[in-house]
Amino acid sequence: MTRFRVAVEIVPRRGLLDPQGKAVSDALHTLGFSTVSDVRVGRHLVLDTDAADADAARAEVQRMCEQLLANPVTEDFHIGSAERA
Amino acid sequence: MTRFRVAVEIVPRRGLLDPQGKAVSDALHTLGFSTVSDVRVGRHLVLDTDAADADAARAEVQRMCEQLLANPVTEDFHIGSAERA
Amino acid sequence: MKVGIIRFPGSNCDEDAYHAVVDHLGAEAVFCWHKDHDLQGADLVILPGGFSYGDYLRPGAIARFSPIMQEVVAHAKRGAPVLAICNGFQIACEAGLLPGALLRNDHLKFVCDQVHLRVESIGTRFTSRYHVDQVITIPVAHGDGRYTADGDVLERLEGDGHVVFRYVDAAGHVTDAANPNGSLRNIAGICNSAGNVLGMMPHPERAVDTQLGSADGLPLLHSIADSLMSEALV
Amino acid sequence: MSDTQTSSAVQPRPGDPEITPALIKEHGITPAEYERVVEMLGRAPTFTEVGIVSALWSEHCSYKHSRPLLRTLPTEAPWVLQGPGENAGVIAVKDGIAVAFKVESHNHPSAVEPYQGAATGVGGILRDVFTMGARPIALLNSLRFGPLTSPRVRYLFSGVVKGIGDYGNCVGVPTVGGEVVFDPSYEGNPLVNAMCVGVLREEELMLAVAQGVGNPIIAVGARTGRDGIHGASFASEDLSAESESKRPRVQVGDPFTEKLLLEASLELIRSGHIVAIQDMGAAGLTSSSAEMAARGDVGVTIDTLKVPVREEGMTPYEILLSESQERMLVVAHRGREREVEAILARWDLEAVVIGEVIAEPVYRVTEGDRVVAEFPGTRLVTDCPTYVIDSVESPVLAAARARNPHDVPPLPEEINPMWTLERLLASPTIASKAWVWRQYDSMVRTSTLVGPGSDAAVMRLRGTDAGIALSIDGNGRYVALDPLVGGRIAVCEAARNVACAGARPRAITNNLNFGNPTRPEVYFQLKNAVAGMGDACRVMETPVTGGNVSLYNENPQGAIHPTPTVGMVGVLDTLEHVTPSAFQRAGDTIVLLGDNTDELGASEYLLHLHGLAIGAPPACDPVKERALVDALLHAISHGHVRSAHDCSDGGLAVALTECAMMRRDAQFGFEVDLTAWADLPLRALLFGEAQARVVVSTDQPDAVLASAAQFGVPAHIIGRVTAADAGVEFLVGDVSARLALTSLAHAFHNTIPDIMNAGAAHGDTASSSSIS
Ligand SMILES: Nc1ncnc2c1ncn2[C@@H]1O[C@H](COP(=O)(O)OP(=O)(O)O)[C@@H](O)[C@H]1O
Ligand SMILES: [Mg+2]
Repeated sequence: MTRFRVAVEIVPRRGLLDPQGKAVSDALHTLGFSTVSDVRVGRHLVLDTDAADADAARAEVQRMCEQLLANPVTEDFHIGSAERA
Repeated sequence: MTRFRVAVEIVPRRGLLDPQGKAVSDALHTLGFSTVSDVRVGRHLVLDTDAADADAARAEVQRMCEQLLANPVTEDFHIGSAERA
Repeated sequence: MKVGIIRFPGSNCDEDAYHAVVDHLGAEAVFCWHKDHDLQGADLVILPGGFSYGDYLRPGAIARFSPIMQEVVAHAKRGAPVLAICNGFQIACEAGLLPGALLRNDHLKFVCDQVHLRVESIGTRFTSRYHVDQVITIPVAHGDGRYTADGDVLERLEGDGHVVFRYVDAAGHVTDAANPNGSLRNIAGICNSAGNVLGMMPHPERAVDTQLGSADGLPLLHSIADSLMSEALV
Repeated sequence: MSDTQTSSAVQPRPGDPEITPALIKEHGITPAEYERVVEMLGRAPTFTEVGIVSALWSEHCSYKHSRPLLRTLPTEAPWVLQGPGENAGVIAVKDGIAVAFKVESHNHPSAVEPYQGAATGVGGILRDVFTMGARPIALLNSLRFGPLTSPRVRYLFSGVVKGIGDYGNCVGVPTVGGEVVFDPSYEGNPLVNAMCVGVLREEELMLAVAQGVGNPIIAVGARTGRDGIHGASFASEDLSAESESKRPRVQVGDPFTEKLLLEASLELIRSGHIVAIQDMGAAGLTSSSAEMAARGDVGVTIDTLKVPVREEGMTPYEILLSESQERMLVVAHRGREREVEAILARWDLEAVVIGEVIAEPVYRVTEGDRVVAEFPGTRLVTDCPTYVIDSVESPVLAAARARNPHDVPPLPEEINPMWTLERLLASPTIASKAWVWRQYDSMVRTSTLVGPGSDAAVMRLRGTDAGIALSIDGNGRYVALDPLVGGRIAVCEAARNVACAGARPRAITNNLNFGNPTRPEVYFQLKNAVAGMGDACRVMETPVTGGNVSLYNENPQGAIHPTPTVGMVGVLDTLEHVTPSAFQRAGDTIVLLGDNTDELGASEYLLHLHGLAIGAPPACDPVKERALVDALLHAISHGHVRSAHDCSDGGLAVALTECAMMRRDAQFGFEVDLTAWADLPLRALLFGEAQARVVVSTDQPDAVLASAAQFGVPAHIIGRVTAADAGVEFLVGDVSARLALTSLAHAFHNTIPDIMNAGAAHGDTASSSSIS
C-alpha cells in the first residue's frame, strides 16, 4: 500500500442559486476588480489515503464522495489526480 | 480582452486546527474507509475574469486572493491555470 | 404516547424538545443516544435541532450515518411519526426520509427571529389542531435553512398537499420579505408522501408557552398525540 | 509548604536557544523580574522556564499592574458564594439555585483575526463557567469598534459578530444581550468582551484547587497543537506592525468539540471522580497547572511527553505554552482514571494522565525522565511582582473636560430638534443592533423571557420560580473625560438596566480594557476608574465577584478610551413582574423618575453631531442611583409599572423615542410636555445624558409617584403614550416639535443594516473560516 493525496472539488450544481459566489463577486467589484464576471464557490478537500495504486485511490475517493462528501441533490464533484503523499 | 476561467484553492494553513477536516476524517473512518489518514477541508473558487492573456488573468486573481479571497492569517491559497472560458 | 428524542453529538435543542413534550404536552419522553440501536418503544421520534457533528462538511451529512438512524428510518418506514426540526430536518433530508436539501441562507447569515407561518395543510397528522390558512408565530434559528428541491419534486409536494408550512407576513401573504432564508416558494416545512415524517426549519418546541412569546407550536404536538390516540383506538 | 530551593537536576534541553538579555526582553520579562527569577531558582532559568515565567508573569495571568487596585473593590455579600480568584464568581439566587458568571476579553486576537478571535473568546468564557460545575445558560458581549465608515472596521465588526454567533449558536447557549459602541478611539484596537452566565445547584459548586498527593493530573479534550503559543504575553503588548508577524499565534475554535467538552465536564463534575478542573486558557497547560497547584498549595509534576499532541516534534516549551482551544486540566481521585476516561470516551474525547500531585513542594515539568523546568513551591504564582505606578492625569484630557459644551455652536439644522433627534437615532452607537443579534440564537434552551433589544435580558431558572436579569455596560468616553465618574456610571447604568427589567442588582463582573499601564496617564485612568466602580458597587450592594483585565490596548496612533465594562446580574424573586422597556399600551401615562439637568458634556450628541469628545461627563451620585433603583423596584413589584427604560446615550428624547419604536411589531407614539424644564438649554434637556433617570409608562401614575416619594426620588408626569400614527410630540414652553414615527423608526432600525449591506460581502466571504 502507498499513501496517496487526492484532491476533490465539490461545487454547487449549475442552476442553483450560489449566494456565496454572488457575494464574492459583489465584493470584488466593490474593491475595483471590475473584470470579474462570475464566481462560483465550492469546497476543496484534500484526502490522504492508502491504496495499491493511484487508480485505486481515486476509486476509493469516488466512493467517499458518493456516500458522504457530496450531496447528490445539490452538488457535483470532481476528483483530481492522486499524487504520492 | 479575453474571458478566462481561473480556479483557486484555499486551504487552512498547516498547523492550524481544521475542525472540519477532523470531523470528515472521523466520519469516513466510521463509514469504514479505514485507509484515510488525513483530511483538510478548504474552499474552491472558480472565477471568470477578462484579461489580456492567461498570465494577466492569474496575476489579477492573485491580487484578489491577497486582498479578499483568502484570509492571510489562517489560509494558504493556490491558483490553478487560467483557461479560456 | 411516548416520545423518543434523538441525541446526536452536537444536538442542542434536545432538552427544549423534552420540556415541550413533558412539561407542556404532558406526555412521556426519553432520550435516545446516537450510538445505540434502541428507540425505547417510542411512538413519536423527534430529530431535534442543534449542530450535529458541528454541521461540519454539510448540516446533517454525518449524523445520518449514526447507528440510531437505522432505527429511525425503520420506524419511519413502518409509518410511525417522525418530527424533524431544524437540524433534524437537515438530517432527515440527508437520510432520504424527506426530499430536497437545505442550503446556506441566501443572505449568508444565521437568522434568529420570530416568524409567521401559514398552515398550508390541516390534513396531516401534525396539523389537525390548526385551521386552514391559520397564521402562527414560531421562531427560527438557523444558518442553513434555504429549502431547495428539483422542480418536479416541488410540484409533487404542492400537488399532494405536502407543503405543510410556508413563511408569510403577519397578514398571511407570501412575500420575499417574510422569507428568512430564501427557501423556494417560501417553504418552511414539508412532509413525506406517506404523511408520517414532518420536517420544518422553525422551532415549534420553542413556542409552547406564552411567557416565551408564543404557544403556537403546542397544537402541533397535540395533533400528533391525537393521531396516535386514534391509531391506538383502531 | 516551605519554599525550598529546587534541585539542580534541571538541565537545558539540547537545541534550546541560549538565554540572552535579548531573549529575556522578547519574552516581556524586565531585567528586575529576571533577577527575581534567578534569585527564586538559585540559578539561571532554562529556555522552558523563561517561557513559563513569561506567560505566568504576563499582565494577563498575573495582574501585576492591576492587582493592588483590584484589591480595593468590594467582594462580599451574604449571597456571594464565590468571589474573585476562581474561574468565575458565584452568587446564590433562590431555593439552592446559584449562578456563576464572568466576563473576559479577547481584544488582541480579534484585532488580528476577528472571526476566530471572537469565537475563541466565547469558547474561553464558556469553559470558565462550566468548570465551576455550572451549566451555561446565557452569553452576552460588549464590543467596541472604530467608525463604520472604514472598510476595515466593517470587516472587523462583521467578523467578530459572526465569530460570536457561530460559536455560541453551535454550542447551544443563547446570546441574550450586549452592547456595541463605535468611536474613533477604538479604530486600531477593537474591544471584544464576552460574558457567560451558568446555573448550578449550590452543592455542585466545583473549584479549581489541586489536592491530594498521588492524585493524577489528566489532560482532557482536544489535542495540543502549535496554535496560539504565547497568546497571554501577546495580549499584554501594544499592537504594532510587529503583531502582524505574530499571526501564526492565532487560535482556531471548534465549537462542536466545546459542546462535547461541556457535556462531558458537567458529567465528570457530577460523577464525584474528580477533585478539581480548570480550563487550559491563556498560557494553556502552564497556567492551569501552576494555578491549580498554587490554590491548593501542593506540588505537581507534569510530563510533556504524555500530553496528546496534534503535531509531531513539539518541544516542552511549545506544549506548555500552546493555547490550543477546547482543552481542560483535571485532577482526579487516585484510582478513578478508568472512570474518567470512560466518561470522556462516551463523548468521543480523550483523557490522558499527564502528571500527578506530589508531596514535594515544587512545580516540576519533565520530558520523559529529563527535568526541563522546576520552580520552588508555589512561588511561580505567588512571587510575581506587583507594580504601583505614579499617576498623572493627561493634560489633554483634563483640558477637554474643562471645555464648556454649551459654547459649541449648534448646526443650523438644529433649529429643528426633530432633525437632531433623527440624526442621533441614526448614530450607529444608538441605532438598533438587531443586525447583530439576529445572528445570535437568543432563544435556545427556552429560558429567555426577555432577549436582546430591551434594557436587560431576563432568564428564567428551571427548578425555581426566580429569574435573573443581565446587562453589560460601559462608556469609555465618560471614563476618558473623568475616570472616577465614568467608573461609577458604568456600574450605575448596569444597575439601572437590570432594575428596569424588574430585578434587584446583586453582583458584577468586570473587564478593564485600558492602554499601557506603565504610562502614568493610563495608570491614572485605571486607578480612578476602579475607585469609581468601587464607590458605586458599595452603595449599590453589588460586590465584584470576578473579572478580567486587558491592558496595552494601544497602537502607534494612541490608546483606546479607558473602557471598563460591567456585567451585572440582578435577581427577580418571582417572574410575576418582568418588565419590558418598550411602551405597551396607548393611553398610559409617562412618568420620568429622576431629574433633568443642563448637563451636555461627553454626550453622544456632541460626538455624533459635532465630532467632539469634550466637557465633563454627567455627574453620578451612587446614593441617588440606589434610591432610583429602590423606587423603581418598589413600583414594579407592586405591579404599577407597564414599561421602564433608562436614559443613557442620546438622553431623554432618544430614550422616549426608543420606548415608542424599539419593537418593530408593536409601535406607539407619545406626547410629552417638558415645560417644567423650559429654563434649561433645550439641547441639554433633550439630548444631555444626565444620570439617574428612567422613563416609565403606567396606568397608575399616582402609585408610581408615591413609590418615588417614598425613596426621595424626584418624579414627574411628563406625558402619555399615543397610537403610532400620532407620531412623537415634544412641548417645551413655546417650543413645539413633532414628527411622524416612521422616519424616526427608519433611522433607528435601518442605519446599521444599510451600512453593512452596502459594503457587506467582505465579511461574508473572506473572514469566516466556516464557509462550507
Ligand atoms: N453585541 C450585542 N449582542 C447582543 N445584544 C446586543 C448587542 N448590542 C446591543 N444589544 C442589545 O441591544 C439593546 C440595546 O443596547 P444598548 O443601546 O447598549 O442598551 P442600553 O443603553 O439600555 O444599555 C440591548 O437589549 C442589548 O442587549
Ligand atoms: Mg438601558
